[in-house]
Amino acid sequence: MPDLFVASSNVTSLSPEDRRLHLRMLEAILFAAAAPLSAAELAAKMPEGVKIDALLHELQTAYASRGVNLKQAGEAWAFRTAPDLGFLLEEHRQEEKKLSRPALETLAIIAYHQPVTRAEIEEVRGVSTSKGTLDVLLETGWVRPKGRRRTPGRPLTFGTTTEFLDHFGLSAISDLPGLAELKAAGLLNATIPPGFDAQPPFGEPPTEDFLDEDG
Amino acid sequence: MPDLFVASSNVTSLSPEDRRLHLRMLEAILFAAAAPLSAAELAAKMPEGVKIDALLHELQTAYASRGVNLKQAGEAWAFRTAPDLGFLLEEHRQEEKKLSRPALETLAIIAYHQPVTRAEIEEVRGVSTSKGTLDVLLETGWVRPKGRRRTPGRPLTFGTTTEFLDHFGLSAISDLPGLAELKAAGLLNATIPPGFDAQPPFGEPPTEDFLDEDG
Amino acid sequence: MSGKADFFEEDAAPAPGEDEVLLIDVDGFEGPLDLLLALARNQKVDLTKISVLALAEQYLAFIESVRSLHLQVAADYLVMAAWLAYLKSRLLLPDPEPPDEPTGEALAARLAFRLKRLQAMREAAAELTAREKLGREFFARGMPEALAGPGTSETRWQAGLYDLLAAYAAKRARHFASSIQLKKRTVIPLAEARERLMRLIGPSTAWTPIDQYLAEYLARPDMRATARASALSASLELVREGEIELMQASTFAPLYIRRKSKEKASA
Repeated sequence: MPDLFVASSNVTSLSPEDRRLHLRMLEAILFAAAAPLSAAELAAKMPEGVKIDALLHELQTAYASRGVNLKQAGEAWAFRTAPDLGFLLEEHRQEEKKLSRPALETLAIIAYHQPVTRAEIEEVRGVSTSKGTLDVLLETGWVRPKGRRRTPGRPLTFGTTTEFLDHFGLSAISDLPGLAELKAAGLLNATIPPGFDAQPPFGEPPTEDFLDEDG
Repeated sequence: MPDLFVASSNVTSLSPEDRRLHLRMLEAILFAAAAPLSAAELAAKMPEGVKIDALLHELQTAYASRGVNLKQAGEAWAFRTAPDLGFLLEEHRQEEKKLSRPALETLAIIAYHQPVTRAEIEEVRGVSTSKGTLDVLLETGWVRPKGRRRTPGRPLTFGTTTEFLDHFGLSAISDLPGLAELKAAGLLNATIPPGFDAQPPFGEPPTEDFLDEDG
Repeated sequence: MSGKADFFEEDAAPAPGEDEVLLIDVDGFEGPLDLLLALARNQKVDLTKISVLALAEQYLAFIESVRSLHLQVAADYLVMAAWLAYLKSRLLLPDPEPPDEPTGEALAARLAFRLKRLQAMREAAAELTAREKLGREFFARGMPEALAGPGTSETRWQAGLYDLLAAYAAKRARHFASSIQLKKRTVIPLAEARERLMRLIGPSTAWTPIDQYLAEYLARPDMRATARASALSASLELVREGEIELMQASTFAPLYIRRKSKEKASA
């Protein structure tokens, strides 16, 4: 049976194309793997009769001086960042958190109605905004105090930052679709009462003192 | 053992060690990230003054024939497994986002005509956009607002994102299949281009008096 | 046409099968341009060689056949039909040309251009879907490692533009819903209608159109529907109780009402 011969043949007896293909295959499997894989698991994904250990060691040597190394931990193999480049990585993984619904709503209202005071946000949201929600938004770096309204109590107003535009892939705040555009895009399922502007109220002259950004 | 990474060194103003370190760093950063990173984001993580584009292209060449390739998606870059090895990775296959025919058609119009307004999309399709078309496309993250047209009403325009390019394996919008031909045929124009041959309206076979062209 | 064809109905229509398919698909078309494109493809020729005139005729015939079946045809299909009829006349009777208007040929070329453009986008969409795609044919790193960010914050916040827009839209929608001033609808309660009807009819046992008793309400558009509805419900109730009688000659004919005579009621 030919299989027996393949199994007994050593790596060098394969054509260079086959060896190259096997290396490529191994590379792709290890790259896409969600967890380190043992030699046996890898062999099961490769063509039958492949000398997995020889291939793994060849790949390990090829990557030894690169920014990414092929590491063996116990029985399992995985690509990892070279240890001397560890400074590029987070020491402890940053926690990825989804913005809560109230935070998302508040952020959207700030984006659409900026500069806007907390009382005005609450008026649109219809519920009081907890201090935590605004704190989270300030922590994201997407929202910052913009100034004080020249009304009794001189309330603080909020607006969005450049990081906000970067994160949401907008070139300007005016890229946000207006109410009529939200409706046309199928995002707003309500009749817009007459008197509500088709476009969001951008570019209104500020009637407030701006905070000193450097201060 | 053959060096699998035969990088041609065109960038020789730096010491070979520095250049090698920069390549390793770039490799490590790009390997670590799952999502494409823009050249600017990459540059921010690299030592100052590094020629990021030259390094990226060098890395791309080094990986071109490997099981893992460095792919460009607009401004952004990411390592992706070679498409011909997809058969090995079926276990990782994600459920495809099934788009309706109108949504797909709208996506194609946005991709080929961008930046394009909703009214222009409707003009091409000959129907008004129904719910579940633009909103669904925005939800996929493949489409985003791209600024406002400087025409009356300042309508919002739409365009495609880095995720779109990444998903469809396009290095740039100019890579869209048939884009150049469609452009040359005037089929991406909003209006009928001059010289677009009037169709024989009476159902005659097209007149073939090519001789006239020289006259 | 040969005389023989007149005797055989199945020969009269050249391709009945195709028409049937189109009829069944009428709901499947996405607007008049889509229908035109389908008809153009049925010409079984390259789109560059379509005859706009033939196409216009096919479209008009198709819409006519759909209408003859008393099927609802959406307005934009009819608008296109009207435009194509106009185009047809412009193509067949090129003189005299109305000044300041594009020629029939130019209009036809414009239509052909739009069809070609739509077809090109259909093909582009198909080519896009046929591509090798992320997560299908090629893949990202399975074990990404977290990169050191510029900040030192513990959390990386996740939010997409779609979520942001959807949140805002939902909030505004609820706001609109709560701020809508519902016009107070005047509704005549059944009890009131009944009492009123009995009072108006009085002792009269003569057949009288019910509308006559409602004249006061029928003059007011906002009251018309509720007055009729309440009066009808009340009258049905009164009939059941043997107080009154109703008569209608035919569907939609005036409804006549009278008090049931006491002798009959007691009989």
